[in-house]
Amino acid sequence: MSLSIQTPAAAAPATPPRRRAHPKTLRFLRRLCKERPLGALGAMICLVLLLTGLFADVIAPEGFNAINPIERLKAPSAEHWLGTDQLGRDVFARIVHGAQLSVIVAFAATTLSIVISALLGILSGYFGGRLDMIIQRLVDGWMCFPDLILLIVAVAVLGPGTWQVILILGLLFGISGSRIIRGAVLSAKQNVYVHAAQSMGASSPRILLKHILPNVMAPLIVLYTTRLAAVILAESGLSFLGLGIPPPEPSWGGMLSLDGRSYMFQAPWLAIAPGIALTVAVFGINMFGDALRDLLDPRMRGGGGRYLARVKRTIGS
Amino acid sequence: MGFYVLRRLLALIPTLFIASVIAFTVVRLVPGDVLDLMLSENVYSSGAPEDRAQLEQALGLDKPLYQQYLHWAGDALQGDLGESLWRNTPVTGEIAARLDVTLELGILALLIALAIGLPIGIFAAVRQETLGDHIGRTFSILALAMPNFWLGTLVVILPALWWGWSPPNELVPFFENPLENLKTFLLPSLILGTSLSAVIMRMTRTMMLEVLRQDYIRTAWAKGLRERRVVLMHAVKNAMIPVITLVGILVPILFGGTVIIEQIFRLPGLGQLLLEAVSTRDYPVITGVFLVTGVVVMLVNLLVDLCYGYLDPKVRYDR
Amino acid sequence: MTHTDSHTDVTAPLLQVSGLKVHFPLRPGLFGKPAAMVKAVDGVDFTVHRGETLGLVGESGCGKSTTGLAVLRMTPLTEGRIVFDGEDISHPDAATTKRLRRKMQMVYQDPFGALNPRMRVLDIIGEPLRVHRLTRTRAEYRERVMDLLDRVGLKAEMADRYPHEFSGGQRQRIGIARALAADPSLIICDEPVSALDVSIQAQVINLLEDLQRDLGLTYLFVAHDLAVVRHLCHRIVVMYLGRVVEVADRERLYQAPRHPYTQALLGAIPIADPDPEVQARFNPSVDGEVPSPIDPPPGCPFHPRCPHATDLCRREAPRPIDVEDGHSVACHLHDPSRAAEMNHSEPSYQEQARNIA
Amino acid sequence: MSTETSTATATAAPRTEPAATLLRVENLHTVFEKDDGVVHAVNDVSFDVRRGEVLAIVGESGSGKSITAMSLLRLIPSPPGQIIGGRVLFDGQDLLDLPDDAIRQLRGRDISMIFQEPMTSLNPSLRIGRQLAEPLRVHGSVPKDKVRERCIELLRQVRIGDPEKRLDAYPHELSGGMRQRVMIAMGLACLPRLIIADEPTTALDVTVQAQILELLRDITRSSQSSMMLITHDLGVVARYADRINVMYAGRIVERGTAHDIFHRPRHPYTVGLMESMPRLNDALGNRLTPIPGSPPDLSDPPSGCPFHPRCRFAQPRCKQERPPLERLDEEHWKACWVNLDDTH
Amino acid sequence: AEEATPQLGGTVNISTMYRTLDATTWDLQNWTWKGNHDNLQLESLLRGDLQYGPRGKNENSFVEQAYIPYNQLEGSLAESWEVKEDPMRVIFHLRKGVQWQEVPGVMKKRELVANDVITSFQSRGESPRAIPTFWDFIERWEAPDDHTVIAYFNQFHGNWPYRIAWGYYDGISPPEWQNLSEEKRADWRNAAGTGPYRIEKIETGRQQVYAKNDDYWDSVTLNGKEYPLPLNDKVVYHIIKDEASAVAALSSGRIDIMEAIRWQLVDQLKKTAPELQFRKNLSTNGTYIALRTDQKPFNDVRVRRALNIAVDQKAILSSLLNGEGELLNYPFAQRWTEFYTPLDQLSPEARELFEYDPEKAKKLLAEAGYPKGFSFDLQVCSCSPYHMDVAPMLQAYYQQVGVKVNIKTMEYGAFRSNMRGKTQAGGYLMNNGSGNPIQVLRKSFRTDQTWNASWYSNEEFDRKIDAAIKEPDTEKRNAMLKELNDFIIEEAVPHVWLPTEMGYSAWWPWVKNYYGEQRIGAVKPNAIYSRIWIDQKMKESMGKAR
Ligand SMILES: Nc1ncnc2c1ncn2[C@@H]1O[C@H](COP(=O)(O)OP(=O)(O)OP(=O)(O)O)[C@@H](O)[C@H]1O
Ligand SMILES: Nc1ncnc2c1ncn2[C@@H]1O[C@H](COP(=O)(O)OP(=O)(O)OP(=O)(O)O)[C@@H](O)[C@H]1O
Ligand SMILES: [Mg+2]
Ligand SMILES: [Mg+2]
Repeated sequence: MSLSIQTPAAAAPATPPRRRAHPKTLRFLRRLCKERPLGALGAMICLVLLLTGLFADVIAPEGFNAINPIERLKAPSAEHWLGTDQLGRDVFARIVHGAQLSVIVAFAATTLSIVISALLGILSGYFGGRLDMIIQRLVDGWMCFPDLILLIVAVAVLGPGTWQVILILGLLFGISGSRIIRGAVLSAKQNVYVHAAQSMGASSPRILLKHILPNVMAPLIVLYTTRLAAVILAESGLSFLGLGIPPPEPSWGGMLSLDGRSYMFQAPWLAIAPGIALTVAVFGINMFGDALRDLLDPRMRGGGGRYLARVKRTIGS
Repeated sequence: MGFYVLRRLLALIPTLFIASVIAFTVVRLVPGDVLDLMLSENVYSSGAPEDRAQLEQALGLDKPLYQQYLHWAGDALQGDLGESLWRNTPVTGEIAARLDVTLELGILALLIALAIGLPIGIFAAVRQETLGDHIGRTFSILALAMPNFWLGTLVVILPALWWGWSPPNELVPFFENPLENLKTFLLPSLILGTSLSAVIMRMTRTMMLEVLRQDYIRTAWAKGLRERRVVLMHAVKNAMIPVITLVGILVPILFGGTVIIEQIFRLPGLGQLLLEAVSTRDYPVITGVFLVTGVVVMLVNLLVDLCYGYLDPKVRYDR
Repeated sequence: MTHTDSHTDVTAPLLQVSGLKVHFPLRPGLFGKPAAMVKAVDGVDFTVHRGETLGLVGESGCGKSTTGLAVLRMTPLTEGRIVFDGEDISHPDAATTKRLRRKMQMVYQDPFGALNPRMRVLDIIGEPLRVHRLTRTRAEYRERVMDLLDRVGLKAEMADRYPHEFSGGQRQRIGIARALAADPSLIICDEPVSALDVSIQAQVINLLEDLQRDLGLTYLFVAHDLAVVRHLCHRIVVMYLGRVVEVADRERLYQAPRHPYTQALLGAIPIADPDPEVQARFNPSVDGEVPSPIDPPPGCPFHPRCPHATDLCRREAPRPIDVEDGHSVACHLHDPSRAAEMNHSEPSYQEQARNIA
Repeated sequence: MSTETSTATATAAPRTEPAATLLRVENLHTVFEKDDGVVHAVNDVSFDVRRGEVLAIVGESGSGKSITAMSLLRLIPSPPGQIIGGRVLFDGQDLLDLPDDAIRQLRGRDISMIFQEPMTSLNPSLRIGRQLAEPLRVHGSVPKDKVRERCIELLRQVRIGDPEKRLDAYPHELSGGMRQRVMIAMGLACLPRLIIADEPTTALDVTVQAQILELLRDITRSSQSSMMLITHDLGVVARYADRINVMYAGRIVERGTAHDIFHRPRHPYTVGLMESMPRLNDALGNRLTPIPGSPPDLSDPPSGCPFHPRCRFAQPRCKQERPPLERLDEEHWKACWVNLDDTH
Repeated sequence: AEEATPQLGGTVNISTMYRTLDATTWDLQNWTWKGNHDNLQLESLLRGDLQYGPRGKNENSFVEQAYIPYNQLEGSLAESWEVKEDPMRVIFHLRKGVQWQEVPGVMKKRELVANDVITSFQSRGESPRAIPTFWDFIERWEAPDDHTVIAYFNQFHGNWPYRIAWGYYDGISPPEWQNLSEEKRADWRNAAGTGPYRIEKIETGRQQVYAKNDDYWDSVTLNGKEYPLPLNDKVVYHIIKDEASAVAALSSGRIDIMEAIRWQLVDQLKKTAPELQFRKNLSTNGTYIALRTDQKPFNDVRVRRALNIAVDQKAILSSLLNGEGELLNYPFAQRWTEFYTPLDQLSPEARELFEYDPEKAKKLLAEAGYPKGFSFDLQVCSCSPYHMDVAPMLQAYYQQVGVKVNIKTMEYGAFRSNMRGKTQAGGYLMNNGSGNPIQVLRKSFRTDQTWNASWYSNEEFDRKIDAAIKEPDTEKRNAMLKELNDFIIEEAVPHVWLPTEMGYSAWWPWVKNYYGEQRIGAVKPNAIYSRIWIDQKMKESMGKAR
């Protein structure tokens, strides 16, 4: 090679040293704890929820449907931490297994919705043109209708049931979420390196996979977490209207709105326990989602823009 | 501006068309045929096919779906949404009688949501990562996490248990006695508004953070403005644009919320009409409610777009 | 296929652009009819010879990048003809496009945006190899990339790093290496050094020069820094508001700019020497703002800012006139057939040219 | 970074002509806390601005020019930024010690700032007139009924045609050059004693840039105020600055009159800058002489002289010890262990 | 009799047993039963005599849906009636001086005449939505004079009083109304009748307001003094979808009477509002799983028996229902003392069905060829809390005998329209109103009836029920019906019988001259409501007047 430059790269120390002190995830966790303590709390809650869901059978081995009419409607005690319900089932066990169901429903429905969102969003945003026009008009038409109203009708079509609820919530949130993904794709498309890839003749699948998708990951993750919470809430709303997951499966929404309200006076714990579980879970997921958004969104980096500039002095005063 | 509105209205036509097709067909896909239901209401019927056919014809459900749609769409364009299958009353009238309740509930809830969400959101952004911020956000997310129906039930049942109080029987029209009317609507709209406020608060906070980071805010500080003025004069207006968009998005959610809140607070709104119509498979009513909510949502979004013009001078109407 | 024998003819220009127009619809209207058009490029002709660097200068927004993109066939033409290596590529079919994507490459202005932050340098530089399946084995691929890294003065061990670990100048080198990967004959450089500091800029300019010398590359070099252009380009096209106003080789353009706009540009370049007598040459002779390409003024696009503008200029757009061999100007001042209609006796360009020299 | 050495430079600060000094910055140190370390954006910087002069700060991108300027008015975004040391004496008052309200009153009235990006530095949703009037109103510099009049006058001063109409325009309706002129008008509104112009023309074309800078210089000259001109364009500096501070990696490495810097640069970095610049009067066909390497990472700056990894004159000592900013003659200062003569 | 002097006027706020439902229609030509409860302006020819209820002889609680013993009927629009043979006919002597309410735009006030009654029946029978065969036993109507109406039968029908004189479809509407267009008939503003109330305002989803009819013919004697009816000015039905809200409204005194309260809520209500008066009634429904007798595995009666035996009904009653219910209330209701066969009088085979014996159940299943059990779907309506609760219990019981139950919850519309639909599952957990002896046997067990959710079909049964209906002799007919009921329980076993729930109604003590009656036969509660007066002072003194 006959390059006559004095190998500027030889000035190695000047190039930013590679920081591999911590793996990315660990660094991220540290930031989460330091910068978003509430988000860390949310992450903890999510983790507990997830573990509870995974190990429900270990935590509450008697199962959610151990009917024992003699022990019915017992107030919380050492034996039944959260009391028993009208069929004598242990409320704690039902909450734990309810977590499992919530986790399944929430993750399945959200995953489905995200897949739909990503598919529609990417198709619409990346290819644009007439396809985009058509998809967007359809999404427009769809989005005119209040979610819950569509849900009511949709459940009426498919009938209540775990898979139906998953399918419906997934579809419903998927379509509206596609807007967000489309927006992200549109802005990712603006990246010069996408242009570069196009100009060197890269195929669309390659560009989508290598250049666009990674950019859409952050909004996808954020969408995912917020949708998780929304799905759990939506299921409880459906349960309230009698369209949720059928018994004896212990969905929190169902426990809260059916058993809880039926025996509101006789056994308030029937409503309080799932109510708190539901609220805490949704709260935690939301908090975590918020923190994720803040941390994943590059524009959010570096704190706020408060030009208050109170001088904090460590030296010189 | 007039031309712009007209153009936007014209642009709504395809959306409206798609929405109406969805509203019309989805509803009719619901299993649990209205005919079976009607026949089953009657303990004397024998379910003979002739009887069924006769009823089907009487209800006008025997034609192919597209013909039914065309017929319905033709009438709908003239403001006639058909008649309830059960009651034979005009759907338009049924909806008109209920719309005001839902609208009032929705508008109040939205106002409350804005009244709560905006200040807290602005505050939380300006004092990012302070105690106030944490409390504000915790509150808002808690409000979001609490199921509406649960809060509503507590609010209805506890005062009754403790003080023997419950929401009044009479629903006084607003223009007759605004105070009494507001008394009835206050609690439900407060509950609905609180959960919405969380969304607004978060959006406001995010947008404010974004705006506060903008160069022109730095300019404002550099001019020697007070914090109040920087925030209120320079930041808020710019942060409002996406928040307004959010309001457009919230309207459907609001409608969903009213379904539940109306039930708990005995408010005869569209949500109740819809629930009842769904459970009795009263297709024209379901379609009508669907369509009306859809149109309201579309109009609100149009309104939102028009608001941009005020907030964002870059949006010009005259081109 | 319109392959002519000319592609073997090394004296024939590599690229010929004639009558190029690129208009963008501004906000599509309700029924698909655009409400207005941005006339980003509105009639541009030039040729690029093999092995030379053609500079494309002009104010921001005058259509330089769009011209580059049109040549690269990344934006549809509204009108005009582009001939590359003897082949008309105005409306290429899929196969031609595929071939073009190898033969022409682009280097971008923004060294931070042009590299996918989530890909390793190895994969960034190797992407054209992958796309065009130019290497067969992994080892060969890696070797090729190492070669390229070496060629642009980066070290082999950097291949496994991510872009954020590099400085702006190094990133620009990565971008150049990527452009070289598919062995192109034309590289379109869209302001490759504008975002860099003078200290880094010089590194990249030297690199580009070296590469041209070693590999016989042809550059279409888009820039607005006239000092850089003068250093690097053999011939220069000056654009204003979507049109070419002057084309000349660099000696002539800097010695004796003919178009009032070129003169103004040269006069407004701040001179890095505080001496009063040097500063006296500084002569920003025009006032006013660049008009918008949505609503360009009638006649000569420069007339609202031109100190010599006449009624004719306001009325009629000038055609390019060859004032010397290889030096053409689109200005009524230099059109002998229009001299009568121009009531200015003496154009001041000579005087200014002297100042600058 | 070590701050002990800062005392040395502080004592070396010029004590001459105190009356002529409008602003004195001593050992300013501003950092940004990031998740992977602390960025010393401004590291122990001292300089002064005299009445009526144009002081330039040059240096490559990221060398801390803007942060220095913003630190003066305490406009550092916080978090993550923080001024952790130094004094900023304006008329003898330490701006860093002033209560919030006092510094607020100073901003825009005594010291005004014109920012880098004309496109984004104006509030897009407020009319020009409103924004222009704001400093006048908050500082009460002009009676209320005269505000509009003064705004028109200001716009006229920056040569915006049809100023009455423009007052009602929104920023997006103006071109970049006009916006920048509005920014300048805003900066001039209260007749400040110090104008800090932070790369006022980087986003503009040379033709427009020339218009604006000429204007700015004329105005400051006629109003006898001082200007801090921040840029990395040496051409601009050569034309407009009286004295120049050269910054590298958050520090001032050389200071002198324009003539000193351009004709007798004494710091290798300054020399490198001069050499790497293509000039219109270079002989054609010459190669440029770039500074090798790339700028340092401010969160992990090199030991000793921050420039030593790229310096062709570097000696072993440069690696270990950081050179203080030393006076060469009356106005010429440099921070380098190596003695370069005119011919280097 | 011990009541204080009635205070006339005032409003009665009621949450009826249909509190969640709006009137389905105001047009009785549509033949929906739900309209009736709401049509306080309508009356029929006969009605139950309240004196047999709790305010008098206390022989009838007057909560039944469609059953009034013949001897407890009294005249309403007809002052008296005679049943004559050869030809078989019923002669109604109409009351004189009964006035139609004036309805602007529809009719002027005028006296009710015999032809009005006839046209009312005829136009209803000609409606496109009429129920085929319902009035087939009537050959013709005749009006010899203005105050006599004769119904000629072509054949005796055991349920004739219900079908023409006091049932769901017998409200007499004026010809002026009948002649209106369908759309106008649907409008409540046009509703016309002779009843004690006229419709003042309908707000669907919220309330129905009925105002006093000043020209009403009936009166009541209290403390020896005669008062024209109604005693109150207004009756307001409150439509309350949410149970919690309804209970809140009751305990705050915004509602005076709540006709349907689940037993679960009663304890708390007694605590919150100790002054409330309660009345407990066995529900008028039977609860059961209809098993599809037309399909495997339930086409084998042994399987159906096994499924009965496998459930511990007594345990369900004592635990889930907290003892608030009764075993065996269907097909015949326990209240029909002259028809009902108590459990202990049934055959041992029948009694066995109510004894929990999982071993026996397994044996039976094995005999029927299902030693390893089987699985079936159980459709449940999400609208019933009891069913939603009992379903998991049933699932648990059946699991013990090796039968797997998949619970399929459905929303009301889907559930109802599924009954005898293509997708009806093997098990269909339902409530069914018992109606009256003839009706319940026919609708639930006769071949091809809509409400025959177990698809039971037995030619002999069909023949016998038809014969029973036509049997003019009351004694004989009753015996035949009783036999059919026992046959269904003992031998047919198309259902898994489940305990029937108790229900409560409650009212505040200021609601006077009210004894918790809910309906006089097929709804038509106007006779009950019009006799209520509100003790305003008492209400005030209790702090509930607003
Ligand atoms: N895709 C597009 N749609 C609409 N207008 C466009 C598009 N691309 C470019 N333009 C407009 O065309 C004009 C020319 O743009 P172009 O990018 O070619 O200018 P340029 O000379 O490269 O400017 P710069 O020096 O700022 O890069 C500009 O006014 C620009 O706004
Ligand atoms: N908000 C911030 N967070 C973290 N680091 C910052 C922030 N703002 C500035 N910096 C760092 O401070 C250093 C100095 O920045 P500054 O803006 O002063 O540079 P500059 O000399 O003005 O450069 P330019 O010529 O590009 O404007 C940079 O290295 C930058 O990375
Ligand atoms: Mg460009
Ligand atoms: Mg800067």
